[in-house]
Amino acid sequence: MPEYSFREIMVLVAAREIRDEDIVFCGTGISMVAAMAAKHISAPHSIIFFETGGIDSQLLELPLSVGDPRVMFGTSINAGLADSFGILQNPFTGPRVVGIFGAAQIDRHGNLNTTCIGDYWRPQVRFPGCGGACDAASYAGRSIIFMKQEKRKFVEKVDYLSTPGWIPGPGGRKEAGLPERGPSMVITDMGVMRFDDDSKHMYLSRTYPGILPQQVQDEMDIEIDLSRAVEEKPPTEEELSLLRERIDPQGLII
Amino acid sequence: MPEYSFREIMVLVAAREIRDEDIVFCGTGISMVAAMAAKHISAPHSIIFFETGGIDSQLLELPLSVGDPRVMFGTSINAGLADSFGILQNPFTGPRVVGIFGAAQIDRHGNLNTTCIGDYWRPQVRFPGCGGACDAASYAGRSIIFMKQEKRKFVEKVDYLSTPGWIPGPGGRKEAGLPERGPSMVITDMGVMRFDDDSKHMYLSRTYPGILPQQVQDEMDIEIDLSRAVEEKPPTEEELSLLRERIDPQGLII
Amino acid sequence: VDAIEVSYGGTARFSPGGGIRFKKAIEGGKIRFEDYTNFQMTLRFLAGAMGLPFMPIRSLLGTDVVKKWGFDEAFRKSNPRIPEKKMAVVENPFARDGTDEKVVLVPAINPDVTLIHAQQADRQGTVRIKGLTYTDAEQAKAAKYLIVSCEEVVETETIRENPDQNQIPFFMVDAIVVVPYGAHPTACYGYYDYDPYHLNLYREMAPDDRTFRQYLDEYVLGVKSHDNYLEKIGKHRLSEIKADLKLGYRAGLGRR
Amino acid sequence: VDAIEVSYGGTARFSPGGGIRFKKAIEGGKIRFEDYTNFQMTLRFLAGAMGLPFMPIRSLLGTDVVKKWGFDEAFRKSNPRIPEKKMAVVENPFARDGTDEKVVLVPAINPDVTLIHAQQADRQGTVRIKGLTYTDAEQAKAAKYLIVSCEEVVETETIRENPDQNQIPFFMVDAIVVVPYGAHPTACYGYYDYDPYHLNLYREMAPDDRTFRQYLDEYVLGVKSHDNYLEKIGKHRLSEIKADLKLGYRAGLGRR
Repeated sequence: MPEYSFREIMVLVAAREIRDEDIVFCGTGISMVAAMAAKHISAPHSIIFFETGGIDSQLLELPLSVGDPRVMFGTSINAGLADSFGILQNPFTGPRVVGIFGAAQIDRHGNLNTTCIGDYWRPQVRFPGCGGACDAASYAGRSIIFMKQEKRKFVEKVDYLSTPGWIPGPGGRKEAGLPERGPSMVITDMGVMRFDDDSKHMYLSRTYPGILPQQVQDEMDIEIDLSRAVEEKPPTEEELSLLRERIDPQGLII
Repeated sequence: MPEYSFREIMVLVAAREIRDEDIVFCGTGISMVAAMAAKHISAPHSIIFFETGGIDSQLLELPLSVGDPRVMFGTSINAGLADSFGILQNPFTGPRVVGIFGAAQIDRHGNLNTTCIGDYWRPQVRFPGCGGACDAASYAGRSIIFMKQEKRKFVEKVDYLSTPGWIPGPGGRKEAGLPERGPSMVITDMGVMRFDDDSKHMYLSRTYPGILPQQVQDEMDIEIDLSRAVEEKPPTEEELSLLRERIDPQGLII
Repeated sequence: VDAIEVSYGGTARFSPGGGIRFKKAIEGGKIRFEDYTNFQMTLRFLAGAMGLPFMPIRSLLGTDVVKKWGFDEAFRKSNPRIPEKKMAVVENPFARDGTDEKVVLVPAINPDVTLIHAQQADRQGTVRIKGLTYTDAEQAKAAKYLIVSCEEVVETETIRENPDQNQIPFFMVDAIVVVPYGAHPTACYGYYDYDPYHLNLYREMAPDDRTFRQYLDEYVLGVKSHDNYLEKIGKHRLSEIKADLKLGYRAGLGRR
Repeated sequence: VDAIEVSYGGTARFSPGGGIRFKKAIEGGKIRFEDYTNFQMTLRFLAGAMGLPFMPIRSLLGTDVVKKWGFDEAFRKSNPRIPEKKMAVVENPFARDGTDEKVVLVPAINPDVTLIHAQQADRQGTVRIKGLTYTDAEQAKAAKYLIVSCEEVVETETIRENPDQNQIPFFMVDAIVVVPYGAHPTACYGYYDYDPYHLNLYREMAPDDRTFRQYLDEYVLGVKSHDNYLEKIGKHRLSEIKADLKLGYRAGLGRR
């Protein structure tokens, strides 16, 4: 069984989730590695686009941010933010988009906090803010969320709701005025959560080899259903060499 | 005294009205000839732009419409309608714009009809419609209107108000929600009308050589003040050869 | 055609007073119509392309475009593609000192099908428009289905060398059709000028229903293919309007 | 800086967890701030550029961006540049069958001054941005005064050969400043990559006020001119990040 880091399995789990016809809205960091990996694994025809305006980038080298000139090479079009966000909200392309982003806090319904910990007006910790994730999560067909598995991150109520998940429970999004599309999975360094079709509550779907469901629950401040958890397939040799030799040879992100 | 057609003096009167710092919104037809003439007479630094997106066109040849590829040569930028109309409504560039357009009917306040004669839903005569003139007249710093001097065109009330002039009288535009900028002159084949600073009513400002004020009044269905009329300067040799040899050698428009 | 939303119906010098068949249909009560301004239609397509419900606009307050609605209530209700309201005049919620009050909202348009003609495209569907883009990109991205005819197909590698010159990503395009001289008798910047001879021919034949019918049979319904159409126009005329590369149009073209 | 309207404060890998001084100022209560999303700010500048009062947007309904306002009422009233309302949630007047109800309106922004860095400009002021335009054109056209620094001045004749590649007309530009490497330590597509060495240096010096002060004195306040700054960076580093023309960035650049 090949050795792998938790970041590597996180990336590969996300990559396997991306389908051939998906238009992938790529945030900064680990989500880029996942989108690039997907092109070589499950979704060669998937389209990677960045909120900055690079549409269907070839990504010869891993960009370090959505503004990195590496997102501009060999694209179908190089445009700007207005065009990229237009793709998200466009009634014909929006539903095909898969958003991939990370967050500092998440609640039971997949609502995210990328803004602050503590009081908004005088926070203990301030983060970059919504960026484009909020706009993407409002309109994408579905989204994939990367999180570190820590108690303080999986909370009953996020300190600031930056990015909408399922809004509290069934019909929540519709009532808020958003299309009824939301997060499909949460990938952490210990396992994978999904959202119940009816209650839209988070439940444990996968645990990585050698990790027990209860261990994941211990790293969460909220009680979730563990009954459906099965073991995730570990990374294969090819998948790992793809990440290490081709996508992120300098180990910039994973 | 050189021979000239009424179209030629109309064009030259408009050209003399354009100043060096003006941004000229050019409609189709005679207004293009006026804008091009102005560059050689009074306003070499004036900027000609078209609603289709050609900004500061060099116009080596006279275009026959705002969509003519001749508007695309040597421009500062070739963009699209959204950009051009942005220039009109932009708070910093809009006030510098001079709109030049024609119309089928005009009233005492310079409100124009370019849509229909008779009942809107079943008109005797149907014209192209607003085009971009309405948008331009709403926001330009001032506008120049070309009209044929005919009774049926100078009316108390236009059949359809396509393009806003001074809206009925003082404060009319402000009340309608438009900036207090409007038409500055009406140029016909017999003379030139302007608008009273206070009442915003049309009055006769100039008559062409050989034409009496009353003759102009006889070709109008509305009574206007003739007391301020003086004779317009006739075209000069250079002005006429500029039109005939350089701007419209094929006599396409004048 | 049963109903049109129009902001300018005309081809200037080649249809003095307005589009020949367009005037005839309206004056003859043969068609429903709704008037907007060029900027309104531009913004309506832009809203459709960006998935926004409407766009604000300030111009045309105080005009009949706001007051007189072409489509009646019943027609609006019966046709899902037509917005239930032509426009809405609202208060500007951000008006600071009470001056900047009224704003007009115009509804988005999402066409079922948009047809545009562009200079270049690659086999995958990326589209490059040269010169002015008019409102083509907005109309293209707002549509459910997009068909792009083009003068030339270029290699994907070539069109992706300068992607900042491309306007429409391939996944928004449903079909690319190679149609050289596809815009004839109108112009295509960088390829050919408009054809004054043919536009004048149309101008003469269109006003009378009988001769208009002849025109359609000769150049539209009666032609087997686009090539057949170009044969009718004739090599000589096509070369007469060929554009000078640097200018994008045919210098000195006889246009009376 | 007294107050900021922000949608993303960070430089990714070179400021993990968010912009270093940005975090410090907010966590230290040293600055007023208002949070929007990237798309909202894009649309706010687009509205400003087009002279529109606001722009509609559908995203962020149901989030704290709508509910929690950073600037208080008094501050909004006192500063004419700040809109009196952060945003307004309204009913969509064109909602057909009662589903598509709420829409958020965000107010236009017209900056007093906008500074952008572009690849090329001519002496008259026409600006050409290569690669992505981000929201530069919107921010530029929305401003009362616009200052454009550029890598190169090109002849007017050259820049006007392909005007469909220019974004900003000269009469909207108040000043052109030629500043090669003007975006350093960030990248300028087609000219040079970002400088990982310098970004890491900043990342180490910025967190502590004392070393941040040293950084400012050394590279910002203490330099006599931009050339003086480039001398400090050094020829070697500048050539290390020089972009490959075809790629627009420096292939294989060591970026750890």
